[in-house]
Amino acid sequence: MSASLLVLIPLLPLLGFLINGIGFRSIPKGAVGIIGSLAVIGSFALSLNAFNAFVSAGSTPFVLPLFNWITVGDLNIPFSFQIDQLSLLMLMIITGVGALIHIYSIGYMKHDEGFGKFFAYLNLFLFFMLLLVLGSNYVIMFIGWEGVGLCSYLLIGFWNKNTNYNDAARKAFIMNRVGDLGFLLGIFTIIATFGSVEYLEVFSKATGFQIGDPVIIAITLFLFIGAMGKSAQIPLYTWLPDAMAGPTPVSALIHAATMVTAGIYMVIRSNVLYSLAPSTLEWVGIIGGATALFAASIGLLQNDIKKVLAYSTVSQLGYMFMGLGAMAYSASMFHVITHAFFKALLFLGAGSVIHAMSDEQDIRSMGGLRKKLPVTFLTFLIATIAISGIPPFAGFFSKDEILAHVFEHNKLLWVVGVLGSLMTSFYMFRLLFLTFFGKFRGTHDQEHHLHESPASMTIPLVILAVLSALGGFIGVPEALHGTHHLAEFMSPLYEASRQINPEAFLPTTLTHSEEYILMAVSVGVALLSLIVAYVMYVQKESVPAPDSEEKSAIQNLVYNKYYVDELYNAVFVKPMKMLSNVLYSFGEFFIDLFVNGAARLIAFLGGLLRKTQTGSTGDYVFAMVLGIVIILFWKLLI
Amino acid sequence: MLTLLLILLPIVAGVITLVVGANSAKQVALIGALAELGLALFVWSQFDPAAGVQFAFKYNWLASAGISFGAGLDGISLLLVLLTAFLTPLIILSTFGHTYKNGSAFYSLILFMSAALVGVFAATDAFVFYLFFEAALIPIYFLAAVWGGENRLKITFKFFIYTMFGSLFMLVALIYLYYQTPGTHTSDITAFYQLQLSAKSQGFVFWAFFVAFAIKMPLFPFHTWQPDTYTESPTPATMLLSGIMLKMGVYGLIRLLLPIVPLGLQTYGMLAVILSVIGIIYGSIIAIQQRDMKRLIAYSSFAHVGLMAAGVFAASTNGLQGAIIQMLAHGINVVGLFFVIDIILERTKTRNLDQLGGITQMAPQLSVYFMILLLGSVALPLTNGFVGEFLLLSSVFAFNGWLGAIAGLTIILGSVYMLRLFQMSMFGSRSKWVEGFQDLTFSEKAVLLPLVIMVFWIGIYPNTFLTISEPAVSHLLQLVAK
Amino acid sequence: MYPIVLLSVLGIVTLFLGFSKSKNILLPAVLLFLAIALATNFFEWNKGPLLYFYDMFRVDNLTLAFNGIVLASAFMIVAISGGFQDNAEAEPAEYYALMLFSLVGAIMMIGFEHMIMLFIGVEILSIAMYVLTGSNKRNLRSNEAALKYFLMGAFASGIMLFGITLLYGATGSFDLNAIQAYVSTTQQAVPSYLLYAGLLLLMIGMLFKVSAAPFHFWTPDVYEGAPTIFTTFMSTIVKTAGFAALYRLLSHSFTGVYDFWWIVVAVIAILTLMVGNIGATTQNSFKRMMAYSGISHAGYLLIALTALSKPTQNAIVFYSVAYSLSTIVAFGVLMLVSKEKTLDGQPDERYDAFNGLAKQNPFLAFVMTVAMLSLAGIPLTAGFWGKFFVFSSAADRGIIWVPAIAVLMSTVGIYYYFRVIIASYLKEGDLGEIRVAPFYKIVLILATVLTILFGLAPGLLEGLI
Amino acid sequence: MIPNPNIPEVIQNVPLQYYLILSTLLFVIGIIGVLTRRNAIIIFMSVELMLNAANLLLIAFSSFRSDPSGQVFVFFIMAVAAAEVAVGLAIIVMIYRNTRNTDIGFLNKLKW
Repeated sequence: MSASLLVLIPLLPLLGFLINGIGFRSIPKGAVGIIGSLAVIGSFALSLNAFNAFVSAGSTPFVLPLFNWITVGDLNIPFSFQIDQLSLLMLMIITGVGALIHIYSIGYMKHDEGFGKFFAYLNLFLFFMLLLVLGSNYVIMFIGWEGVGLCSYLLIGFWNKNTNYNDAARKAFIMNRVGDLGFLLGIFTIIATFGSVEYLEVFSKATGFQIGDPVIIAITLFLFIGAMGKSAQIPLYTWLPDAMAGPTPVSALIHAATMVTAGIYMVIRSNVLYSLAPSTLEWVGIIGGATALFAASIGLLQNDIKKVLAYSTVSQLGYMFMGLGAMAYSASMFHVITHAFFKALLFLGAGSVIHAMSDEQDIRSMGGLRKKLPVTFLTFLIATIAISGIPPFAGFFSKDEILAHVFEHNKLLWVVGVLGSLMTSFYMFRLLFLTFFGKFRGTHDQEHHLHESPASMTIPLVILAVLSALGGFIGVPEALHGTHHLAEFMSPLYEASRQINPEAFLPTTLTHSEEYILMAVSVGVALLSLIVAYVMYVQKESVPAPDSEEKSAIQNLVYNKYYVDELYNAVFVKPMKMLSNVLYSFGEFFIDLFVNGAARLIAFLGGLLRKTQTGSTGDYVFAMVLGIVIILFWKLLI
Repeated sequence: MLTLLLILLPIVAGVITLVVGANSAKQVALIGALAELGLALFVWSQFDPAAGVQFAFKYNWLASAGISFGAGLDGISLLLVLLTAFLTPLIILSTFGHTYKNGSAFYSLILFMSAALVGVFAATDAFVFYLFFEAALIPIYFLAAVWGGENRLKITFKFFIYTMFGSLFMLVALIYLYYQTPGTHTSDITAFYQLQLSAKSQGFVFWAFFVAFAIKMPLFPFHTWQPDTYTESPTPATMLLSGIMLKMGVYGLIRLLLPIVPLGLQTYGMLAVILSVIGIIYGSIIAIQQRDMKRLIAYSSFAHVGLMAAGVFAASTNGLQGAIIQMLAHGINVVGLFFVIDIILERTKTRNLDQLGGITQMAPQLSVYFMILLLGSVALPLTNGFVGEFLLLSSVFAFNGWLGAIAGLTIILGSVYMLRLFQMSMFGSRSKWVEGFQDLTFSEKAVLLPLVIMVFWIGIYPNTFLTISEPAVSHLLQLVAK
Repeated sequence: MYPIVLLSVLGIVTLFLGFSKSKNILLPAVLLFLAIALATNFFEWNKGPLLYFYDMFRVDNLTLAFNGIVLASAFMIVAISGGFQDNAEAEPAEYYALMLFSLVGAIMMIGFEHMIMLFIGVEILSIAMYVLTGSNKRNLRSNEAALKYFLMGAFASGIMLFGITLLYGATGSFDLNAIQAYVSTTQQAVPSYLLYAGLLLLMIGMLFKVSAAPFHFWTPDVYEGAPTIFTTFMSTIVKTAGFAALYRLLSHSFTGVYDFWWIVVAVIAILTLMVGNIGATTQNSFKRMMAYSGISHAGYLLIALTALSKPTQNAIVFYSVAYSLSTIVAFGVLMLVSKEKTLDGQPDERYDAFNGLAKQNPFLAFVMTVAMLSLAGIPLTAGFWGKFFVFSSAADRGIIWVPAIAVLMSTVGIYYYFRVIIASYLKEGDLGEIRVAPFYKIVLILATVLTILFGLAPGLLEGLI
Repeated sequence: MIPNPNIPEVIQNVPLQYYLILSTLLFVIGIIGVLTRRNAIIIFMSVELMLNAANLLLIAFSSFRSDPSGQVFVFFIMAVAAAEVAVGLAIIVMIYRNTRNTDIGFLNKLKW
C-alpha cells in the first residue's frame, strides 16, 4: 500500500469538507450528499485496502512521515502517521460506521436548509477523527482530539437559532477543553520526560522506567483527564447528554460510535505507560465503574429517546474504562467496536423514529410503532439485545470479556458492572417497549404522518443490525471454544507492556466453569431486567408519569440527573461569572486606583504648590530667605 | 541598506499621502503599504537565517558618543517586520468602507506608525530602539485621540502618559548601560550583551525594562489603560495597537531584557512569570462577562500577551520560539477579530453583545471568517494560535509545573469567552439590530482572506517561520545562559 | 568680544533711530544689528581661549556657543515682535535698545572671568529686564510684575554680592583662575566658612536668576505679567545666560569643592523639577504654565550641573538650544492666538484659547505641537536629546537617583504640554482667522525645522564645542 | 590674621572679624527690613543697606589684603546701585501713578 493512498484516507473527507464547505450554497443537494458520502466511502475502501495490505505484509507496524510540523530546538514534532493494528481497527470503524451514517444522513437531513453545511461538518469531523487515530505522536493525536471537539461544537449547535442548543454546544466544547488541558499537560510532561512525543520513541524509552514511577503516573493521570473529557467520564460527562441537541446522525457518529471512544483509543495507544502505572489504572477502573453505574441509573428514568441513549453511551464508556482499568485493553477495544455498531444502530434507529414522529423525542408520546416502522423496529430490537448483553449478539461477547477481566481484578467493580448491566438491560427494554409496543400515544397529526424511513436510511440500519448481531464473533472467548481473533490481532501492541509488567498479561486464571458462571450471571440479570420491563411496560402498559406529576424524592433526584448540572452551575459557572464581574468592576478599579492615584497625588501636590504662590512679594522673599537659611544651616553648621 | 529602506519607505509614503489630499489618500497609502510589503518579502527572500544580523546599516549618529543609527535584521526582527508589513496594508484596506475626516492625515499617521514599528524591530542600537519605541507613540496617540470615540480625550491621554512613563524608565536603564560599556561608550545592543553587570545593577535594569515593556504590552497590573484605549480608539488604531504595537513590548523583552540582565532574570524571573500568569487568568476571567465586543477582545488580548510574556520570562527555546510565533499569530488574529467587530459595528451601530444575535443567518461568510479567526485565537490545532500556545505553555510548564497548569487554564477560559462572543453575536435568533445585515463586500474579503490564509499557514506549516527565528533565538539563549 | 562692543554701540544707534520718522526701518535695522553681532561672534571661533578687558572676559568656543544661542534667540524674538506696531503706546526703539543692552549683559555673564564682569553682566541684564517687564505702563499686571521682579531681583543681587564679597575675603581675588587656584590648593586642608558661605550665597543669587526652587517664586508672576514678547526674552536669554554663568563658575573655579556643593545643587534640582512640573499641572493659563515649565527646565539643566561630568557642557548647550527654540515657538504662537482672543479685556492666555487651532490654522498647530513635543522630551525632537544628554551627564557621574526622579517628573511634564496639543487638535473652538506675518512665519518654521533637525541629527550640534 | 606691615596701624587696630560681624549684621538688618516692611520704597532702601554691607566688607577685605581690586569693585557696585535706584524708583512711581499706592501688599493680583 503506497503512502499516498494512506494519506488519502484523511484527505478525502477533508476534500469533501472543502468542496461542500466552500460551495455549500451553490452545489445542489443531491451532489452534496454524494460528494460527502463518497469521500467517506472512499476512505473506507482505502482503509480496508490498507488493512489487507498490512495483514498480508506480515502485520509490521510502520510510520509514514509526511513533513516536520513544529521544530523547536531539540524538540521535533513531525506530521506523520503510524499504521499499526490499533490505528487500522479504528480507521475501519470510523470510516465504516461513518460511511453508513453519511448515507443515512442523506435521507435524514434531506429537508434541512443546512444540508450542505451538515455534510461539510461531518466530513471535517471524520478528517479530524482520522488524524486522531492515524497520528504517530501525541500532538497529532491532540490535533484530532481538539478538532473533533470543534466539530462536535459545530454539529451540536447545528441549529444555531436555538439558544439552548448553542449552550449545549458551548458546554461540550468547554468541557472537552477541560479534558484537553489535562491532555496537554500530559504531553508537556511527556516532552519533559522523554524529549519527544513520537509514540515509538516515548514507548521505547518508557520501558526503562520502573513500575509506579511518579512521572509516569503523572503523565498517565494527565492523559486520563483528557480521556475523561472526551469520553464523558465522571466528572466531565454532563456535556454528552446535552450534546443530543445535534441532529441524530451526529449523535450516532460523534457521540456514540467514534469521538467518545477517543479516550479509550488513547489509553490503549499508551498502554505501555499505563501498564507502568497501576495506581492510575486503579483510578481508571474506579471512575469507569462509577460512571457506568451512575449514568445507567440516570438512564432508568429518562423519557427522551436520545437522552436514554446518551446516558447509555456514558455508561458503556464506563464499562470500557473498567476494562482498561483491569488492563483488558483488547476487551475494551472489542467493546468499542461492538458498541460502535449497536450504538450507532440505536441512534440511527431513534433517528428513524424521530423522523417518523415529526421530530417528537419523548417516548411517552410514542408507542406501538413496530407495525408502522417494521425495519426500524427489528433493527432496534437487535441493537437492544446486543447492548443488553444477551447472547449471541455482539454486546454479549465484548461486555462479558470485560466483566470477566474485571472480576479477576476487582470483585467489587465486577458487582458494579453487573448492576450496571442490570440497569442497562432494563432501560433499553423500557425504551424499546415504550416506543414500539402498546398503543400510540402521540397526537393525531403525528400518527397520520407515521411512515417507515426511506431506503437511504433503512439500508444503513440493516447493515448495522447485521454487524451488531454478528460482530461479536470476532472475539469469541476460549471458554466458548472460539478463537479470539481480535485479541490475537491486537496482541503485538502490548509487546512492550508485557515486557515491563508480565504479570498483567498472564493468561486468565479463571477456569472455564467460573467463566460460565460469570456469563450466566450477567445474562441472567439482563434477562431479568427484560422480563421486569416487559411486565411493566407491555403487560401493564404503564407509561412514565408526565413531568407535572409529583415524584418521590429519589425519583426526582434520578430524573433530574442527580442535579449535577445544577451543582456545576453553582460551583463553577456562577462563581466564575461573579468573579468576572467583581474583577471587572472592583479589581480593575482598584488597580486603576494606583494609576489614577498617582495622577491625583500630583494634582493634590499641585494644589498645595498653588497655595504657596500667594502673589505677595513679602511671602516670596520670606520663602527665599528661609531657603537661604536652611541651605546655610545645612551646609555650614551641620 | 535594505533595512533603512524598510524604515524610510513608509515615511516617504506617509508624506506623499499627506500631500496628495484626502481624496486619493487611501489608495496612495495602500500602495505605499503594499510596496513596503513587497520590499519586506524581497528582504525575506534574500535572508539567510543562519547568518545572524543582516542588511545591517550603520550611520554614525553621535560619533563622539558612540551612538550610531544602527539597524539590521536577524530572524526575530525579520519576522516582526514581516508582520508589520503584512498587517499595515490590511489595516489600511480595512478602512475602505469608512471615510475619515482629514483622511490624508489619518493614513499618513498609519504609515508613520508602521515606519516607527519597523524601526523598533530593526534597531541594533539601543537608543535607536528607544527612539522608535517612543516615536511610535505619537502617531498612534493622534490616531486614537482624533478619530476615537466619545471618551477618547481622557483615555488616550492616560494611555499616552502611562506608556511614556514606562519607556522613560527604559531610557534611564539604557543610559546606565551605555555608561557601563568599556572604553569609548557605545550603545550598540550587542555591546550591552557583553556587559558583566553586578547582580544588584542587573536587578535595577531588569525592573526598569520590565516596567517599560510591561506597560506597553501590557502585563498585569500595568494594564488598566489598555481596555479603555482599545475600546475608544478607531478600529484601525486598535488594530495597530493590538496587532503590532504590543509586540514591541514582547520584542523588547526578548531583545533587551533577557540577554542583558540574565542574573536579574534569574532572581526575578519567577516573579515576572507569576505576574504574567496572573494576567492571563485575570484578563480571561474578566473577558467572560464583557458585553462590549471590543472590550472583550481587549481583555483577551491582554490575556494572550500575558502568556507570551510568561514564555519569554521562562527563557527557553520553546518559550521564545513560542512567543515569536504567537506574536505573529496574535497579530493576525486580533486584527482580524477587530475587523470583524468593526464590520458588525458598522452595520448594526452597536458593539453590545446583548443587542446582537443571529448574524450568521444574514452573513454566513462573515461568520465563517469570524469563526476561523476565533479558532486561531482559542488555539485550536492546525490554526496559528495553537503552535504558539503549545510552545509557550510547554515552556511555562517546564519552568514551573503549577504555573504551567494555571497558565493552561487559558485554553479553557479562552474558549469560554470566545465562544460566548461568537454565540451571542452570530447565533441565536435575529435581533432587530441586525436586520438588513449585509454579508462581506469584496474589499472586506480582501482583508479577511489573507488573514485566514495566514491563520492556516502558520497553523499547518509553522516551520516556515520557526526556522527563520531559530538561530537568532538560540544565539540569544546562549547569552542568557552566560 | 565683538558682540559686546557692537551691541553697546548699536543699542545707542537704535535709540537714535527711534527719533527717525519712518518707524518701519527700526525692525529691519535691529534684525540687521543682531545678524551682524551673530556673525561677528563667530569670528573668534576656534581661536580661543582669548582674554579681554584686563583678563576679565574670556572668549572660548563655549562662550561663543552660548553667545550664539543668546543672539540667535534674540534675533528670533525680535523678528516675532513685529515692531510693536499694534500697540500705540509702545516705544519700540527703547525696547529694542534695552534688549540689545541686556544682550550685552548676557554676554558678559556668559564669558565672565572676573566677578566684576559677572556682577555687571547680571545687573545690566536684570535692570533692562525690569524695565521691559514693566513696559506696559498702563497695565497693572505689568506693573506688578515689574515691581516684584525688581524688588526680588535687587534682593537677590544683594545676596549674590555678599557672596562675592565673602569669596573675596576668603580667596583675596575676584578672578576665577585665582579662586580656582585657591580652592584647589589651600582649601583642602582648612575648611573656610568664608569660602563656603560665599559660594553658597553666590550660587543662590545665580539660582534666583535661573528661577530654581525655592527661589523661583517670582517666575510665574513675572512671566505672566510681563508682555509676552519679553517673557519670551526672559525665559530664553536670561536662563541661558544664567546657566552659562553658573556652569562657568562651578566648572572653572569650584571643582575642587565639588563634594561640598553638588548635593546642594542636586537637592535644588530635584526641588525645582518638582515645583516646576507639579506646579504647571494646575495652571489654566498657558503662559503661566510656560513659566512653570521654565522652572522645570531649569531643574533639568541643574541635573547636568550637579553631575558636572564630561557630557555636562554639551548637555547645557544642547538643552539651551532645544529649550530656547521651543519656547520661542510656544510664546510666538501664544501671542498670535491670544491676540485673536480676549478674555475680560485681557488677551486670552488660557489653554482654551487654543481650542480648534488645528482646524483654523494647521500650520500654527503643527509648530506648536512640535514645540511641545520637544519641551516634553519626545524622541525625534531636539528636546529629547537635551534630556538625554542631561541624564547622560548624571549617569556618567554615576548618579542615578536624580535622573530617576527627573524621569518621573518628565512624565508629569507630558501631561501639561499635551494639554495644548489636545486643545488645538481635539477640541472645538471659535478661533477667528489668524494672520501670520511672513517674518513671523519664517521664525516659526526655522525654529521648528531646527527642532526636528537636531532631533534627527543631534550630531550637528553635539560635539561642536 | 597676621599683622601686615603694609596695612596702616589705624586699620589694624580694629580686627577684621569686627568688620565681618558688622557687615553681616548690616546685611541681616537689610534682609529683615525687606522681610518686614510693606512699603516698596523702604524695602528698596533695605536692599541698598544690604549692598552697602557688602561694600563695607569689600573695603575691609581690600584694606586688610592690600588689594585695591576690592575697592574698585565697590565703585562698580555704587554705579550699578545708582542705576538700580533710577529704574527702581521709576517703577515705583509708575505703580504709584496707577494705584496711588506703594504698598506691596496690594500688588498680589498675579498669583497661583
